[in-house]
Amino acid sequence: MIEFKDVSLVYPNGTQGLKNINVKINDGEFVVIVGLSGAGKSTFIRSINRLVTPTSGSLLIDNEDILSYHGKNLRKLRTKTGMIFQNYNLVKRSNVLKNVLAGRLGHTGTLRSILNLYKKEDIGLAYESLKRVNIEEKLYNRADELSGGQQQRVSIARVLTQQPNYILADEPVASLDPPTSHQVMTYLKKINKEDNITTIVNLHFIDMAMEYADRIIGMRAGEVVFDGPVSEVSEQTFEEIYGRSIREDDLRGGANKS
Amino acid sequence: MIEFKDVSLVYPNGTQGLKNINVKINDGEFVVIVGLSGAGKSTFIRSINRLVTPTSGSLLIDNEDILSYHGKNLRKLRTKTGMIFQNYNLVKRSNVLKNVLAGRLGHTGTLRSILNLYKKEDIGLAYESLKRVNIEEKLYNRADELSGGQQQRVSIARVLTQQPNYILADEPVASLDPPTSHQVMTYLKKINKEDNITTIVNLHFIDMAMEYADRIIGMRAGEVVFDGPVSEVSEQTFEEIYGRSIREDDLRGGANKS
Amino acid sequence: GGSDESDSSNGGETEDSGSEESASDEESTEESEGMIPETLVIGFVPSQDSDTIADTVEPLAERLGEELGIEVQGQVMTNYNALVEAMGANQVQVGFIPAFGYVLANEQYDVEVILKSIRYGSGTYKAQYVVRSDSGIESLADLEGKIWAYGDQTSTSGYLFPASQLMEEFGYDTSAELEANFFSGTTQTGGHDNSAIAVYEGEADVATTFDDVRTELEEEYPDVMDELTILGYTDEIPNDTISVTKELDKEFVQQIKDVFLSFNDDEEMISIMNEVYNWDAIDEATDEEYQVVKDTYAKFKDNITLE
Amino acid sequence: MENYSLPPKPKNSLWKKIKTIVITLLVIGLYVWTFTGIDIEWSRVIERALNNFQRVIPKLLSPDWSATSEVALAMLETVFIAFAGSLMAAILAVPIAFLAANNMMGKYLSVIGKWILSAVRAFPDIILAILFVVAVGPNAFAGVLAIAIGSTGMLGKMFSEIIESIDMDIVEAMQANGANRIQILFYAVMPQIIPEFLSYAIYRFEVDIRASSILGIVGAGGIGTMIIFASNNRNWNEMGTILLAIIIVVTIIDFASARIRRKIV
Amino acid sequence: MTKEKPSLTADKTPSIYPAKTKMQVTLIFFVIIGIYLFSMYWTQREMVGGIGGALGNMYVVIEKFFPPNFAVLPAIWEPMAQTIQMAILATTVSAILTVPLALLSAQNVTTFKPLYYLTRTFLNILRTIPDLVLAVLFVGLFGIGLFPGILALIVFSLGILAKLISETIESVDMNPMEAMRASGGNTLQVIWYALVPQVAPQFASLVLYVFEINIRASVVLGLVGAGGIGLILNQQLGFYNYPNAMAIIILIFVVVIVIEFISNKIREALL
Ligand SMILES: Nc1ncnc2c1ncn2[C@@H]1O[C@H](COP(=O)(O)OP(=O)(O)OP(=O)(O)O)[C@@H](O)[C@H]1O
Ligand SMILES: Nc1ncnc2c1ncn2[C@@H]1O[C@H](COP(=O)(O)OP(=O)(O)OP(=O)(O)O)[C@@H](O)[C@H]1O
Ligand SMILES: [Mg+2]
Ligand SMILES: [Mg+2]
Repeated sequence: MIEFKDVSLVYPNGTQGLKNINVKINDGEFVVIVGLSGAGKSTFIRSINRLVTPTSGSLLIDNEDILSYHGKNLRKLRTKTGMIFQNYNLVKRSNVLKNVLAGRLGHTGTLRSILNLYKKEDIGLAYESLKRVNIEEKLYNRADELSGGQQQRVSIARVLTQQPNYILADEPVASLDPPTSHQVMTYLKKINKEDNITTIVNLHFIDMAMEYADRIIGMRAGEVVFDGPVSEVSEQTFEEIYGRSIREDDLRGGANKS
Repeated sequence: MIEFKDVSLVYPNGTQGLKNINVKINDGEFVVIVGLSGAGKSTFIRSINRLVTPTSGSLLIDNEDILSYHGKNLRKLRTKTGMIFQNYNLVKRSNVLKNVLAGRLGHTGTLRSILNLYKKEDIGLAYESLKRVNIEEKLYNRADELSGGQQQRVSIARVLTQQPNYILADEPVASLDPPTSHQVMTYLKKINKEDNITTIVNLHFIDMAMEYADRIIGMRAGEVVFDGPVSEVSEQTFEEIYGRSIREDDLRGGANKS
Repeated sequence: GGSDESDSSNGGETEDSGSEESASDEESTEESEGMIPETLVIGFVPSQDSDTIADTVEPLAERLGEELGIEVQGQVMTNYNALVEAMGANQVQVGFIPAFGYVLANEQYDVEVILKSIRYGSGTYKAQYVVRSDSGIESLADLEGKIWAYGDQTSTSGYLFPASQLMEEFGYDTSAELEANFFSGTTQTGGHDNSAIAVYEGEADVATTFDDVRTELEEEYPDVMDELTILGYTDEIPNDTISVTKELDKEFVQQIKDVFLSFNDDEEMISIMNEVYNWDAIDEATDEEYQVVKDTYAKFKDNITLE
Repeated sequence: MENYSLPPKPKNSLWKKIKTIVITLLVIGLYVWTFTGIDIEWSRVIERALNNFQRVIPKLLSPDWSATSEVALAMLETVFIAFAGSLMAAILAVPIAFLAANNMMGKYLSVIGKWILSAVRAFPDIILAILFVVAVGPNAFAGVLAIAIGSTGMLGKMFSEIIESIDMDIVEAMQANGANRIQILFYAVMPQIIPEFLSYAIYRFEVDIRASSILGIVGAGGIGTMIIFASNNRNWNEMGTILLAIIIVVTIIDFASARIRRKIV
Repeated sequence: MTKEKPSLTADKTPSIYPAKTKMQVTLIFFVIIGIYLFSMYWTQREMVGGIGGALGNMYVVIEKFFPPNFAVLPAIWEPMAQTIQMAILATTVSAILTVPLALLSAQNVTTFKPLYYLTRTFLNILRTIPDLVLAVLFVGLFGIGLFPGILALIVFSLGILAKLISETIESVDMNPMEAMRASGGNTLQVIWYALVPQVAPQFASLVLYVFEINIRASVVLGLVGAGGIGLILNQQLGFYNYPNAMAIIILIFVVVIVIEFISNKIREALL
C-alpha cells in the first residue's frame, strides 16, 4: 500500500512540484495519472521510489515512511519498485541484454554483477522479458542502434526482469506506435492482475487511461484535482484536469485562439 | 511539390531504410505518415531535407532533383523546409529564446547571427512563436530546465519562427499531453491551410492521423504499403500497415502471445 | 686584489686582442661600424660548478647601466644553449657564460671573451675525485673496475675534464671506451651534489664534482667531510667568462670592459659579487685561455656516448 | 512460461578472434618487457627513504619565511606570464582543434590537424624556449610565446576530443534550419563545447603556472627559476616556501575558476 | 494558459539574454581581457626592439637542426625503450589509483560532501606540485635512480588523470544511473553498469594521453638520474649536436603519433 500524507515537494529552484498530496493506493490497483505537461506527474511517481524526495509530509509504503530511508533500506525499496522512464534511460553504449540484465542488479550480489556472472535463470528471465516486448532479436545490438520505440521497449523489458512489487511507469508508451502501446499497456495490466502488482502509470492520453485504469488520478499544477474510478470520469473531470473541457472549444480552439 | 521517384536508401550498416518509394506530395497537402516503430518513417521524412541521402532513385522538390544538392543549394532547401524532431534537438545549454531564434539562421546573415544582432522583427517573431505554443514565460530559462513536453514545444516554436514552405515533423507530439498535442496538430493544420504550407507529419496514432490528415501514407519495413486519402482508410489498411488487424486479436493478444 | 693573480694572462691578452681587433676591422669595412644597442642585454647562466647559485643579476646590471649611461637589462637563464643562441641572434649582447658555454658560443657565433671571474683568488678552478674514506682507493689507477658517478656529460668539471684526464692517463680513445672498459659501471646523477651523495651512500665508488661539493652537503650530512675524501684533482679549468657578441662596437666593448674592471676597486660591488656569485674579482681574459676547454670539447663532441 | 533459454551469441569471425588474441598477447608482452626492463632495488630505496626522511621533510615543512616577498614576486610574474601564454594558447588551439576533429572537417583533414598537434607536443620545451629567445630576446614575452605554443598541443588535442563528442543531433537540427557552417558552429557547437573548453583552458593555466621551468630557460624568471635554484642549492626550506606559494595560488585559481564556470556554463 | 492575445508586432521585443546575465558575462569578459592586456603589456615591457627579425633569427637556428642525423637512432633506441618502460609502469599505476580518487572527487557520484571536498583538496595539492619539484623531492628522499623518477611520474600523472577523469564522470548522462538506482542497484553496481560504459572511451584516451605526457616528461627524469631519452636529448643539445637532437625529437614524434593512433583505435572500439 502506498499512502501520500500531505506530501509537498519544492524543487531547489523554487518550483512547487507537488502540493499537499493526499492519496492512498491499495495493493493491486492499476492507477493512471493524467495531467498537462508540467503538472507534476513525473514528480509524483518519482517520489514513490525516492528518486526525488518530498520536502514535507510523509509517504508510507507498506506502512513504513520511506522519506527517511537511505542506504540499504532505500535500495531494498527500489528493488521492489520497478520503473519505466519517459526517456528510456538506457546505457547507450551497452548492448540490449546487458541493459535488461541491469534490472536484476538489486537481486544480484555486487561481485557477481560486476563480473557478469549472472545466474542462468536471470539471463533467461531477461531474454523472456525481451520476447514479451517483441525485441528479442536485437539482443546483442547496442542500445543506441535502436530506434526510439525500440529503446523504450528495451527499458520496459528491464523492469519486467526486475520482477518488482510495484511498477512505476513514467509515460511508458509516449514513443510507441499504437499496437505496441496497447500491447504494453495490456501486458502491464495483465501482470498487474495476475501477480497483483500495484501499477502506477503516467499517461497523456485519457482515452488509453480510461481503457486500462482501475482508477484515475488527475493532476494540475502539483495538485491532485481528480481521484476516482474510471466510471466517475466525466466532462467535468476533463475540465478540472486540463483547465477546460476536452475536445470542443478547447482542442480546436487552442490554435484558433493564438 | 515533392516527388519520390523509385527512392531507396540503404544505411551504411546494411539496413534498408527505404525501398523503392514512389510518392508524389502536392503543394499544400497535409500528409501523415504512419507505421510501426522502425518502419522507416523518420528515414522518409529526413530524406526530404537531405538529412539522410537516399542511395538510389531521384527526389524532386519543386521539380529539381535535390539528391545532388550540396553547399548553398542544400542550405536553401533546408531554409525552406522546417523540421520538428522526435528528440527535440535543442541546445540544452542555451536559453529558450536563443533556441527559437536559431530558426531564423537561414534567413540571417552570418555576422549578424554570430553577434546576436537579430532584427527586431525576428525577435518579435520568435516571441510570437513561443506564445503560440504557450511557453512564452520560459523565455530565459535554459532548455534543459524544461520538462520533456515543454522542450518539444520550444522546438516547434523554432520551426514556426523559420517560416518555411514545407514543414517536416518527426513525431512532433510524442511527448505532449492530449490537449497540447491537439493544439499543435490544429496549429500545424491551420498554417498548412492558410499559408498553403505542405506539411508532412510522422505519427504513431492512427486516430490522430485520421483526424488531421488530408492523406495518409502507411509504411512498413521501408516500403509504402498504403497511400490514399483518409476516406479510403479501412480495417484492411490497418492490417497492411501494422501487419495484422488493429485492436481485435492483436492488441490484447500481444501480451498473451508471449 | 684579484687583478694581481691574473698577471700571467695579461701579457697574452694584449697580443690576442690585437689580432682580434684586426680581424673585426676587416669585417667592419664590409659592413658598418659595430653597433651600440639602445638597451644592453646581459644574459647570465649560472655555473653549476659552484656551491651557491644566485638567481639575479639585477644589482650588477643596475650599476653597469649607471656607468655606461644606457639602459642595461640583466636576465638569468637556466640553460646555456638558449644563451648561446640568443647571443647568436644578438638578442643578448653580453653573456656571463661558463667556460664550456663560451666555447660553443665562440665556435658557433664568434662570441668573444673579454673578462673572466676570479674566485677564491684564482681565474681557474679544478674538478675533484671524491671517494669514500674507507674505500681503500688511493690513486686514479685504483678506480679501475669501480662505479663512477657524475652529474651529466655536459658538465665541465663533473665529466669532461675528469674523463679527459682518465682517457689520457689510461690510454682510452673515446669516453665510451672509458666508461665501458675502465669502470665497471657509471651513474648519471643529474647534479654534483647527487654524485657525492651516491658515493656517500655507497651506490658509487667515485664521484667527479667541482671543488668542493662537500661543503654544500655539510648541513644535511654533518659527517660528510670525514666520510668522503678527495682522491685528486683535474687540470685547471678556466672560470666563467664575460663575453660579448661580435656585432658590438669595439669601443663600446672596451668601455664595458673598463667598467667591469673598475668594479674591482669598488668595495660595494666586490661584496655584491662575492655574495651573489662567489666572485672576488673580475679580470681580463682571452680566447686562448679557453683553448684547453675547446680541445676537451673537440674530444667529446663527435664520439659522444649515446649510452 | 517457456523454458528460460538464450539464443546463441553471434559468433565472432575468426579474424576478430585472432585480432583479440594478438592484441592480448601484445599487451602481455609489453608488460613483461616493462617489468624485465625495470629493476628497482627495493631494500635500498626503503633504507634511503628512512634515512632521508628526517633530512628533507622537516625542512620542507618549515618554509623559509624570509624568502616570502621574493617568492611572492616571482609567483606574480609567473601568473601573469602563464595567463597571457595560456590564453593565447586557448585561442590558437581552437582552429587547430576544429581542423583535427573528425566530425567537423572530414577524415583526411582531421588527420593533418592531429599530426600538427602531435608535432607541437613532441617538441621539447627547451627547443621552443630557444627558438623564442632567439626571436624576441630573453624576456617575459619569450616566455609567453613558449608557453603559448607548448600549451597549444595539449589544448588542441583536448578541444578536438570535446568537439568530437558533442551531440550531433543538434547540429542536424541546425542544418535542417538551413544554417551555414559558421552559424552551426556558433549555435549548435559552441554552446555545447564552451564549458569544457573553458575548464580545460583554466586547467592548462594551472599547469602552466607550475610547469614554469621553461621561463627559466628564456630568462623570464618566475617561480620555475626559483625552483631550479632552490634544488641546485639543496635549499629545502625555500622549496617549502615555493611549494606553499604555488599551492595557495593554484587553489585560488581553482576556486575563482569554479565560480566563473558556474556563471558561464 | 494563454492570457493575452499575442500580436505579431509585439510592442516590446525581449532581448536575447536577461539584462543581469548580460551584465555578468560582459563583466567577466572584460576582466579577463583586462588582465590579458595587462599581462601582455607587462611581459613585453622588457622587450628590446620589435619582433621584426624574429622569423629570420628563428630560421637561422632551425636550420641548424637539419638535416636530422638518423645515424644516431640505433644508439638512442635503448634510452627510448627505457623511457617507454618507465612511462608504461607509471601510467599503469596511476591509472589504477585514479579510479577510486576520480570517483571520490566526482560530485555526482560522491554525494557525501566532506569526503568529496577532502579528495578534491588532496588532488588539488597533488596537482599543484610541479613535476620538477616532485623529481627533486623524491631524489632527495629515495636517492637517484629509477624509483624516484617513476614515483614522480606516478604522482604527477595521478594529479592530471584524476582531475580530468572526475570531470568526465561529472558530465555523464545521469539518466541511466538513475534507472539503475531505481532498480535497486547499489553504488558499485550503478557505477559499473551505468557509469563505466559511458566513461570508458574517455578514460582510455586520457590514460593514453597521460602515457604520452609521461614519455615527454622523461626530460625531467633525466635531471634526477633516472636516465631515459630526455637525458640524451639534453646532452645532444648541450654538445651542440643539433642534428642528433632533431633525430631524437623525430623519434619522440613518432612515438607520440603511434600512441595517438592506438588511442584512436581504442576509442573507436569502445565508443
Ligand atoms: N529537477 C527539477 N528542478 C526544477 N524544476 C523541475 C525539475 N523537474 C521538474 N521541474 C518542474 O516541476 C514541474 C513539474 O514537473 P514534472 O516533470 O513532474 O511534470 P510532468 O507532469 O511529468 O510533465 P511532462 O508531461 O512534460 O513530463 C514543472 O514545472 C517542471 O518545470
Ligand atoms: N543511422 C542509422 N544507421 C543504421 N540503421 C538505422 C539508422 N537509423 C535508422 N536505422 C534503422 O532503419 C530502420 C528505419 O528506421 P526509422 O528511424 O526510419 O524508423 P521509424 O519508423 O522512424 O521508427 P520509430 O517510430 O521508432 O522512430 C530501423 O530498422 C532502424 O533500426
Ligand atoms: Mg514527466
Ligand atoms: Mg522515427
